[in-house]
Amino acid sequence: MEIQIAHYLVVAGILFAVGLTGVVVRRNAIVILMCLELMLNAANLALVAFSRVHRDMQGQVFVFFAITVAAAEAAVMLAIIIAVYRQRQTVNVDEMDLMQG
Amino acid sequence: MLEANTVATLAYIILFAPFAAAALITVATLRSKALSAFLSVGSVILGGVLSIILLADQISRGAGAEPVVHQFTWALSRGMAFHIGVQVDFISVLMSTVVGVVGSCIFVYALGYMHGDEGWSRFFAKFAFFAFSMLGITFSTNFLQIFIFWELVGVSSYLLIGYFYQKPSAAEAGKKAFMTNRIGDFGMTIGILLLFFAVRDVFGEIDSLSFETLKGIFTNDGAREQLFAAMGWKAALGAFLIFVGAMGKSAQFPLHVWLPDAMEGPTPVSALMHAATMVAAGVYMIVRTYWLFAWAHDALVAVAYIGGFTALLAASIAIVQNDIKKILAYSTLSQLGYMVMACGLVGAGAGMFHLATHAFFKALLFLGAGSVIHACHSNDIWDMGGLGKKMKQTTWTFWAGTLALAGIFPLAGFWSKDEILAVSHHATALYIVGVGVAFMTAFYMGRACFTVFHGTYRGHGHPHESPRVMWIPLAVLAVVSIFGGFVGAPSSLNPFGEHGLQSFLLVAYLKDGVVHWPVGHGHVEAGLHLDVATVGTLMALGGLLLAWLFYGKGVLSAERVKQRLKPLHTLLVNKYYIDDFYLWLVRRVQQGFAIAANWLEQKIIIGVLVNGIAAGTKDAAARLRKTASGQIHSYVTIVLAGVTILVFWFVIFMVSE
Amino acid sequence: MQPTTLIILAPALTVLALFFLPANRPWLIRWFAVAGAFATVVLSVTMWLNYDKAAGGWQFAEYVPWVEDLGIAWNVGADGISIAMLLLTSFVIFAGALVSFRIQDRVKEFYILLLALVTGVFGVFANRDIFFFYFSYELAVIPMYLLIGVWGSTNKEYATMKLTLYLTAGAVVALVGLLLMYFGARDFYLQNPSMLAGFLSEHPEFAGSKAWSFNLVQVIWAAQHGAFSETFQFWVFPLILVGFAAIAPMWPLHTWSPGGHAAAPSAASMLHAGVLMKLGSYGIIRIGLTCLPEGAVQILPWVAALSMMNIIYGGMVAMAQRDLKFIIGYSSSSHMGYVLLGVASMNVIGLNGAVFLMFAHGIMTALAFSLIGWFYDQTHTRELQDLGGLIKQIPFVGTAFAIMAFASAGLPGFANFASELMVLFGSWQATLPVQVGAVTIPGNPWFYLYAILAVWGIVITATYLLRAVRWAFFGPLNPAWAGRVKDADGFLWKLPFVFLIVALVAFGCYPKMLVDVIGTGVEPIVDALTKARATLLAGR
Amino acid sequence: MEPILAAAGAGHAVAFYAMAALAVASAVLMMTQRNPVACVLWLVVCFVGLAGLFVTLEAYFLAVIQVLVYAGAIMVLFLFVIMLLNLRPEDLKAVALPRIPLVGVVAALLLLAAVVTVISASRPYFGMSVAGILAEVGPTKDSVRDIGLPLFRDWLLPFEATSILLLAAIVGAVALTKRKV
Repeated sequence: MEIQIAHYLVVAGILFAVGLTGVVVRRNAIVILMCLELMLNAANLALVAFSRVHRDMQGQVFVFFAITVAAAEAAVMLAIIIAVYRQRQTVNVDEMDLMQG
Repeated sequence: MLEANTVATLAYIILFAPFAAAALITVATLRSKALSAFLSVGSVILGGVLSIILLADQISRGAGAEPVVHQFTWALSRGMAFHIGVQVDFISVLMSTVVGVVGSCIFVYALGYMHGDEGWSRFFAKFAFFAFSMLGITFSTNFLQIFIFWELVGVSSYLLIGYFYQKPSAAEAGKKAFMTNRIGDFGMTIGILLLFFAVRDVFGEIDSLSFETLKGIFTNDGAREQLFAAMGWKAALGAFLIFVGAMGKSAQFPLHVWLPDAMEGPTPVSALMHAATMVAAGVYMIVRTYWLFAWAHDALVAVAYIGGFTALLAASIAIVQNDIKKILAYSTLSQLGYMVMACGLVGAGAGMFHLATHAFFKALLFLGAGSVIHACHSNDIWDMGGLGKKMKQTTWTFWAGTLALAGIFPLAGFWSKDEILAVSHHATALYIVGVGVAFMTAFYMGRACFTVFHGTYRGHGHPHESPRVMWIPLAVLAVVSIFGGFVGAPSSLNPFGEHGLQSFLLVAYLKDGVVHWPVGHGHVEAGLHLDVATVGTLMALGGLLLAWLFYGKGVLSAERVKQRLKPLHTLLVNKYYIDDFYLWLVRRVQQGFAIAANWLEQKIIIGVLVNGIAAGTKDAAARLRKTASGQIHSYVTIVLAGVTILVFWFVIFMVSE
Repeated sequence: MQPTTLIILAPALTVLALFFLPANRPWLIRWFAVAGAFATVVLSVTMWLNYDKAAGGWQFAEYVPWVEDLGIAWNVGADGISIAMLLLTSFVIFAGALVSFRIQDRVKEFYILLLALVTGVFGVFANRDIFFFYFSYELAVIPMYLLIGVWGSTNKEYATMKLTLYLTAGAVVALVGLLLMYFGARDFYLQNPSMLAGFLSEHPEFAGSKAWSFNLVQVIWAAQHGAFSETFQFWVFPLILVGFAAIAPMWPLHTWSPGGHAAAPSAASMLHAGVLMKLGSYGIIRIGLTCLPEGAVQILPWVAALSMMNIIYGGMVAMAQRDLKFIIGYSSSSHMGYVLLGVASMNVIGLNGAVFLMFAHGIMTALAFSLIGWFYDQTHTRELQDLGGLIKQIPFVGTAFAIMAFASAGLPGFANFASELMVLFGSWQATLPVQVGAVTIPGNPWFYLYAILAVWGIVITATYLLRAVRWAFFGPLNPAWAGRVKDADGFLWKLPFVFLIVALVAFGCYPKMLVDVIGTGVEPIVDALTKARATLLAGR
Repeated sequence: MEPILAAAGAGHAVAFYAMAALAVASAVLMMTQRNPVACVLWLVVCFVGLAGLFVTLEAYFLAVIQVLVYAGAIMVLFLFVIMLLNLRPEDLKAVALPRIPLVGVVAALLLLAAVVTVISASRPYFGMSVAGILAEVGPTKDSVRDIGLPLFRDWLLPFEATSILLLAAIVGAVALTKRKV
């Protein structure tokens, strides 16, 4: 059976959904962050697949940028988590409700 | 004969002299009592003198002379102009003479009566203002003007009744008078609107408020038929509504309740306004606009019966009153009912005649009562008695007034009452009412006189005759009351010609003096009607005799009659419970509506709607606030749900493409 | 420079000057403010006397383009209706400035706000530019918020919030309508260049004007030449109506007004009830009736029905009040019902009466609030049962109050009587058919009912006003006030009251001198309405 | 360089399924693990699987980057942070689902369904054989050059901007974690 672009996209979709579910379900801020990373990567996979469809490298360049941004984002996010942890002694997002209206 | 311009100028002077006096007193001379009194009294005496000159001029012009009309535009809208001015003809001059002469007497009397009152200047300013308003009605050229001064009379009445403003009963009485008049004016306004636009609808943009214009239409058979065909039943309604205004001012049932209460004002006020002039305004207006009533038959019938009913009602209440001013007040009501009844029976001339004579002797009676009250410091006739010896001038003048009112030959009341009974002769029911009222009038007046002036003094202190400034006006009025009626006598000596005053009055309101009425033909010869006169005089004498038997000689006991007719007595003392009914209407029904409206406003409109919207916004905000839990999960989930919906919308859109 | 510009500038410049006056010299500030107010009286009286009644239309006009890309200009002028309103405003502010001499707290700020408010009001009444019209309207609302919020009493926070919310919400609704008209007119001129040329040839004073313009004259011209379809008008007129009716105030949008009156300091109450409320009815007449006649004639019969709620219901509610300011407040809402009825009658006399009543009621109610303020400042109560017999203690104020009550109750001799009478005549005339060419517009029989109810409303008014006079001023003097309440003594204190009474009486005794001027402004509007009715009728 | 899989035919399919299964399975495990350290490790496995998928698309450079940067660097950072925080056992127990998880899960599944629908609706477009495309493109000679040329020619400015972004991130991270400023 021949593998189609669609297969890759479905896999990307599944990974994205899994990451999303994790973001919604998990309470540990670090794990949520990891799930976010997974979602980003799912998008990356789709981008690479599209780049193949278009026979163009631009998609891959974009993935490159995405990875860079993800790295920066992870660093900042982790720093925030550390700062929050210092304040509240927890990484449980349920207890981070300072923004409550 | 005077020039038309001179006549108009004189009328303006008569009209505005009291106004100028009132304004001057208010603005400048409040502090100077003498000056205030001089201005006020002088302006009215001037009016009286000029009125007599105008009256002489009218006589020289002869019956049926064209009126002198002068007016200027008061307000102007496209296609509609409102005018104000003076209309001088026999009726208006007669009325202004009555106002001027009676007014002069009363103003002079007030100089004595109000002596030492702290509000002296204020009183004379208001008094002069009243004279102005009344004269404004008198000289009105159109419905709008008469309505304007109509209202002004209402105000001055309010101010003067409530003169002793610190007395709650006086303040209430003023309010009551004003409001009752307002209800009458409510009808009058609608009547004027109805008539004004109905005439315009048929005849286009003419000045259809003007009396002369309307008179021209109503006395022209073709035009009138055309108008009535267009108006249908509204013609009678319009006339009746205008009459409702007269009901307010002339205190006809059911709007009569204010007049007895109006006695709260100082006695000169009662004499001038609530006996002689203001209450006559309603009758005057009916006469003034008689071309309308004469042809609106259904309205005329209502006028006649309302007048007759009021006469009977008031006379019966007067019998049981103990307050001397209240007796006279109910007597006034009753006499007004007479006049209105006469107008309703196509006897506008008779009504007007009675108005004039009644003004004199009723003013006389009130001033006499004032003199008595001044002496005894009480209003109750049972606190008086035997005053005949102590107050000679007051007594003989009061008796003159009483006999005139009772209609004893040859006093003034006899002549005018005779006219009224003559016109009612062909309407049997009302004729009986008229005769009965004549009897009752004589009886209650006799009762008052015998109780007050004869027997022994039952009050406190030592009553003595009033000062000259008070009794001289009484004497003047008494003389007019005794001899004034001869203007109605058919005699070649009469200044009004062989047929007396009536010949002037009849042609003044109708071209040929003949109108047709469903109950009978309304053409009444001016002069003396022997059959009616005999019956009327006998009734009056009978009434006086009965009063003498009860209260003079004392052979009959009023107490026993009272005991025997207990329920009737209670009913009369309580004035048929009409006042109580109105009180209930105002306190419970009207206030109930007001409270209901306020409840609706405060609880529903403001409470539910306005504050509800505000509270709803706040509540929604409070709820929405909770969704901002500060938790990442909820935010993510909401975003996710939104994205999902968008994606689905997109998918469905795409697939359907 | 034309007096229209000057009358807007006068209070504005006074505000500017007041900024630089030292705050610790209250008398200097007071006299300066009064001088500014008096200047407006002089200007408005000048305009009224010099208005050419034969020519009619816009006079004292001035046109200076400002933002040409949007079509905004300094475009002022006055027609008969404006003249009456300018006269009213200047009278009220003059009296208001005098009455406010009693204010002791933050005198400078008070007068600055007061005159800023009036600048806005003059800006509305004298403007022909929709942009500045709206701008001025908002300018008038904001100072009122502060005046009540800072110097007010009796639940002032609630009252001032409610007032401001109502007025701004109304203004926003009206703004939508105004913008729709602006764009509608723009499209009309863009699509028909010949029309623009036609307009400019008829009105050479607007040379250089483009298709898009906030010029009211240009918008009206477009409206007269069919720029707005019947459907457009039918939907836009309610926006204008509701937007301005909120300030008029039409039932059931009236509830801000009595509370606002009660909370405001005297001068603010005077301006609020006397002038601010007139902005609403003025807006309805000036914008709604003139630009959207075909919409107006369809909606106005309903306005007449609502006006009955104002008159009867407002009067009934007033009857149940115990607080004098609330009585006058609800009576204002009742009187404005007559204005709406006059407008809805769609004939010359009705509209003349409505505009004249706006004038008369403005002065009367200003008088009322200034008088109530006079003794409220001393007794700190307005409850009827706490007063009583006051006329003995303060004869001048008491007499003036009684005169005010008579005026309000529609007694002859006061402008209120003449105007209410004209409204009644107008209302009754609305029941008659109107012949326009071959078309006969049938009369509206509902107006019989409205007229009768309106007459009854006068009876109701008299009832509660006389009761107020009776309980507050007549009867035995409440010993609590004996010797403790001061009367208005001296020329300075009496002046504002006398001034307003004289105005009421002068125009009441001889209404022709103002009605003639008003008529020149009203007649074209009525003609447009009549034409619209005929068009709609012929179209069906 | 010989195409590794293009000619492999069935081999390509096997590689795809293997890598996809690895990625999805480890992702699910990552999501469900209680201990964050285990999560990190499973995520590393997932990234390796993704790198494998990149390889099957002949995006070799990205595959390498994926392993080096992601699996290597970023995940190590995660591990460090976890160690640094020194979480107590009770912190790790808090796995009870939050209040509105079902909505989220359902939404995620619906989203997936939508994605799949879109993909299947675009079958002519996405149904292209990967092998066919790769064959058409021809053998990849120099993957780094392929990506480097557009990167430094067309996207030079954004590329340089990322350096500033990274710098900002570093500064930010340091500033955030500093105890006292």
